[in-house]
Amino acid sequence: MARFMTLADAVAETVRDGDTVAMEGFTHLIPYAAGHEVIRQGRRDLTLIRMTPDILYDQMIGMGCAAKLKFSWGGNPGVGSLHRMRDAVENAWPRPLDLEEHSHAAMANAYEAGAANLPFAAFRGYVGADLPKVNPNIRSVTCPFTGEVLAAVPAIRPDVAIIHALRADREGNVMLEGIVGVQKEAVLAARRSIVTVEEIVDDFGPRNANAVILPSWTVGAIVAVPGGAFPSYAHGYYKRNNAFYIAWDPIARERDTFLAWMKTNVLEGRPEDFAARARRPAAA
Amino acid sequence: MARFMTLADAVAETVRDGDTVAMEGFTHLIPYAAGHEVIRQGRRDLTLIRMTPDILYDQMIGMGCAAKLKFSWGGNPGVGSLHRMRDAVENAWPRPLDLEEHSHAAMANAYEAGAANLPFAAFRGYVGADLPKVNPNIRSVTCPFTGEVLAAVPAIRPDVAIIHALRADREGNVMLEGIVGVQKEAVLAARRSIVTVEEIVDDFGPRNANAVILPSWTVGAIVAVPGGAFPSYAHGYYKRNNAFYIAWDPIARERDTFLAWMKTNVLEGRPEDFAARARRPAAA
Amino acid sequence: MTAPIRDGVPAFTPTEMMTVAASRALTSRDVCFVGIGAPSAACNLARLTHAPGVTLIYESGTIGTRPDVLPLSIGDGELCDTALTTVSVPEMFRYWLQGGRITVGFLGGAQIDRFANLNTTVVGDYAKPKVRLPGGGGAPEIATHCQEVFITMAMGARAFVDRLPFVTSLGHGTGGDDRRRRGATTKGPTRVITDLCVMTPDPETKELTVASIHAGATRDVIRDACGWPVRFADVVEETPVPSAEELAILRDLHARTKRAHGGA
Amino acid sequence: MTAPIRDGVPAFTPTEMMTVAASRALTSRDVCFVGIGAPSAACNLARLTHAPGVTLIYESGTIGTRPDVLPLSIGDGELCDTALTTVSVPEMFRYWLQGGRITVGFLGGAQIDRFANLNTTVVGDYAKPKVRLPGGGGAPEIATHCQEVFITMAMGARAFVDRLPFVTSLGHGTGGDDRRRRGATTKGPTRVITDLCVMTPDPETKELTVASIHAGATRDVIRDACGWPVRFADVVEETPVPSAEELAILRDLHARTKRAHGGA
Repeated sequence: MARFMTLADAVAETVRDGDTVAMEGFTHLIPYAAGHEVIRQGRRDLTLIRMTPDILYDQMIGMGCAAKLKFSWGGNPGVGSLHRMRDAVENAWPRPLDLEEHSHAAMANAYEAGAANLPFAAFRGYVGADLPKVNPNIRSVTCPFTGEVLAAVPAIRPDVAIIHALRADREGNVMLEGIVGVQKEAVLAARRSIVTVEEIVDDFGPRNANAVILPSWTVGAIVAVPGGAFPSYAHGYYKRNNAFYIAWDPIARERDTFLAWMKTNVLEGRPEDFAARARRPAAA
Repeated sequence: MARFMTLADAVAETVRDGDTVAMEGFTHLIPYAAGHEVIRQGRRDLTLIRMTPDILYDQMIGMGCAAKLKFSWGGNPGVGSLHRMRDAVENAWPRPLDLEEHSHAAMANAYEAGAANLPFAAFRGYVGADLPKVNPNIRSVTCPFTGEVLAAVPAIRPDVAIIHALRADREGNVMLEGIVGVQKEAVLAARRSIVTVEEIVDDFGPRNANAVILPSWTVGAIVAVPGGAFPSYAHGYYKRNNAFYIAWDPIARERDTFLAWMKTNVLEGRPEDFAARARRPAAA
Repeated sequence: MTAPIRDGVPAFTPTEMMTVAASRALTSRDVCFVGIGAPSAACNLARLTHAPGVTLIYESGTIGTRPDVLPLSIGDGELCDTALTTVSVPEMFRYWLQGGRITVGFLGGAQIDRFANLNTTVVGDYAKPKVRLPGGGGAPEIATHCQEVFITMAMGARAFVDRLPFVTSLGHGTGGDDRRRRGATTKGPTRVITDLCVMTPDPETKELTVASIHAGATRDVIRDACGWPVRFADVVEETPVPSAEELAILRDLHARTKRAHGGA
Repeated sequence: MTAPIRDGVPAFTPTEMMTVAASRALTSRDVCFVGIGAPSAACNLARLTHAPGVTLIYESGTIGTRPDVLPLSIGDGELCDTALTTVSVPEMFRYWLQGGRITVGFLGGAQIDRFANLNTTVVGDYAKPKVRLPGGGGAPEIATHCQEVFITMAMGARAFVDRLPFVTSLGHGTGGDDRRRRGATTKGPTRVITDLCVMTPDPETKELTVASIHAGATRDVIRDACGWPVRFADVVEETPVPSAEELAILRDLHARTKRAHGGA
């Protein structure tokens, strides 16, 4: 059941050391503010799950929050590598990082299965690919009608899902729109959840009959964090700051520039800082 | 690829004797006008698929179009039995009717699997129920990770899907809204399709980013039939005519009253009649 | 509040008593999957009286719906127009029902046995039925995925039967721990609300047992309306009669509904 | 229309030639699943020139998108704002990609072998990689579900390799009918468009063979940029140079994109 909280309280109550945590967002609505709070609170040994780990997970991995990453594409989209993720995988810095690697199709199906309370997802996948050779969590099932053999992966059922949405109403119902990714599935599949939103409104008002809404009884903590998806974006609120994604590459390339940036912008930062960041023009 | 046609041409080109035909609509947007055209054209030996066969399928069964029915709930909602369906099952009139019976969960999952090009759907279902004893198309699969045994049903891949939607644009894209049921899945799962719509518009105009839309390259024939869902309803156009559903019960109870009604209202009717029917107040 | 009395007889019908008793089983915290017919009236009465926060879900995909009139079917436009949101039917059965998010499934049925198994499929042999009923619809999975199940149906010896010809949806199976042995992890039917009484399963045997009797009904009337030798709890309560407010709201609801459906 | 000539040299870069050649592979009838980077520029150039009816789909869920500027990622808001509709990512991979509705998958990659298998996962050993690449993302299933696959990437001996350390997505496997024997029912890669030439698989062996050479490139330059002893078709064409219109539209697109992204 939804409760309105501060971000600090929500993370303190919801995320524990060693948890499996899915912070989703497919380019759109990435929960940066919430992720920074997890970093500030010093969580350790997390298993991070995300289809497209990008800068936020680069930051969390570089700060030593994660013991394992379950993912399907880990890069800075359109820019290049995640240098902190690479440093962890290639050099075990600041600590070793186990990988459980899938394809997007597998991860999307696994979230869907988690939301549907199924133990596994069956799909047509991985034909001729090498990932099944290195990932024991890719198996197969046989169709009991046709005899066809399909790929199978375990359902994703995280301890915690964290997402950023557009709006919540006073009852704690949450609305998403635009590129909705797997966020609804992540929340429905998780035991606990935190949803940050751009704003809390009295009423959603007139809307499409089939709007993507998570009812209040399906979410945990709700926190209003305007701009909380920066440098990602929020449909109808602010655009993706592509310049930041490009600027991240040199920052993350070296350990010392990374740590200095994190100290100033995250460790000494506050959720309230995000509103101003998101308001800046994309080129700033 | 969508083509704009007359209803007579669309049915003549798309529906063949012996086809497996899914005419979907979960109370909302039931394709009555198209179904009546199938009756007028005298199609035979059809395997009809539908989660909730209601009056339309009662009419098709009573007119002898169907050899088999695959379904999960066959009644006149809130009113009672489908007398023509019962007469076919209990007395083989006007011809015997084979049944393949499932639960809603099984049918919904089977459509979803069909749209996803999977051979079967796995779900948690039929626990302690007798249907698996009488339906050999209910089998099981074992989770390759947990060993749990789940129910399995074959995917639904009809020869033809027929639905009624709200609007099409000039490019042949189709929009639905409200209770969308399994219509999108039915069209995506089918080899061929007919979509009747309330109106054809120049442009959908501003809309929810996640509106339920079938792109033109996923549909077959498109036919404008205003009122084509009567006595079912079209969200934003006209309401369900509950009085008609209640009135159907005595019409369908006896073979002669049924046949007389069908002669006047269907065999001698035209798609153009639906607009006036839907405009009548619900109590008329 | 007590019920209005007319000539010494409570001024309500057995069906009204059944609907009110069923509505009282719900709370504002419940997320309820609503079957059509008697369950729908009871669930909406609860929402309009003591349980304004109850979340009503219909299998057509409507979530958090607040209809002003009762739907004739589970997919009337009224349900969608007043819902928080409406999802596709596959999503409804996958994420919401199978997802384990529903606290109460509210079912009716054509026939029930002493272990609250339900039949809505056939009377007679499945292949050669005497009466072909509509079938299970959502019931087989509602019966096993919801945290608990309430059943409401009018009593009668053809409905409350010694042996079901067909088990459409699982109640307590053959009793005892049979339900769990078959793989169901939820509670199953926890009460059966009829027009004569309320029954609850015996904690051990799971056989339905009369827990309270409605005003105007008697043990003999209940025995005659039941196809098996019905048991009564050690202490049988009298069902609290409908309040004037409950009756007024229920009657308003039915009157609005009748006007809206324009028939019957 | 011919290309602008400056000092006797065609006034376009090899990357522009690659993008234009790739764009020409698409038609207005195609439904194209667009990978990010080089494929995205080529697909949008096609849409803005000879294939206005092409349907572009990005794995973020955007269907029929018509971006005015190129996205930096596969989920930029521009893609959603200009799309016919946007679906969830599970639906994208289930109904649309696995559903078999895509005619062309347009991929790039870090490494490719002579049978058009792609690697975007690791250089070196998987457990102890020399270089950890981003991974497969949508590619493993794009490679097998789309009716055919176009690949576009710049040539170089570290990219066009004799042996892949890791097969992220299947091309023609070990050649011949290996792809079909592994269970893929679609055509797989039917052309590879580079900055020097266009390669197509040999009908029998499925080994990539140079079919046309871009203006300014030579057989020797191509040999030096390829990690295997590259074969040339019996008749090798000269790739038609970009038209002035194609170049103008492509450069406008890149200029708009650069302004919009506000950096680099």
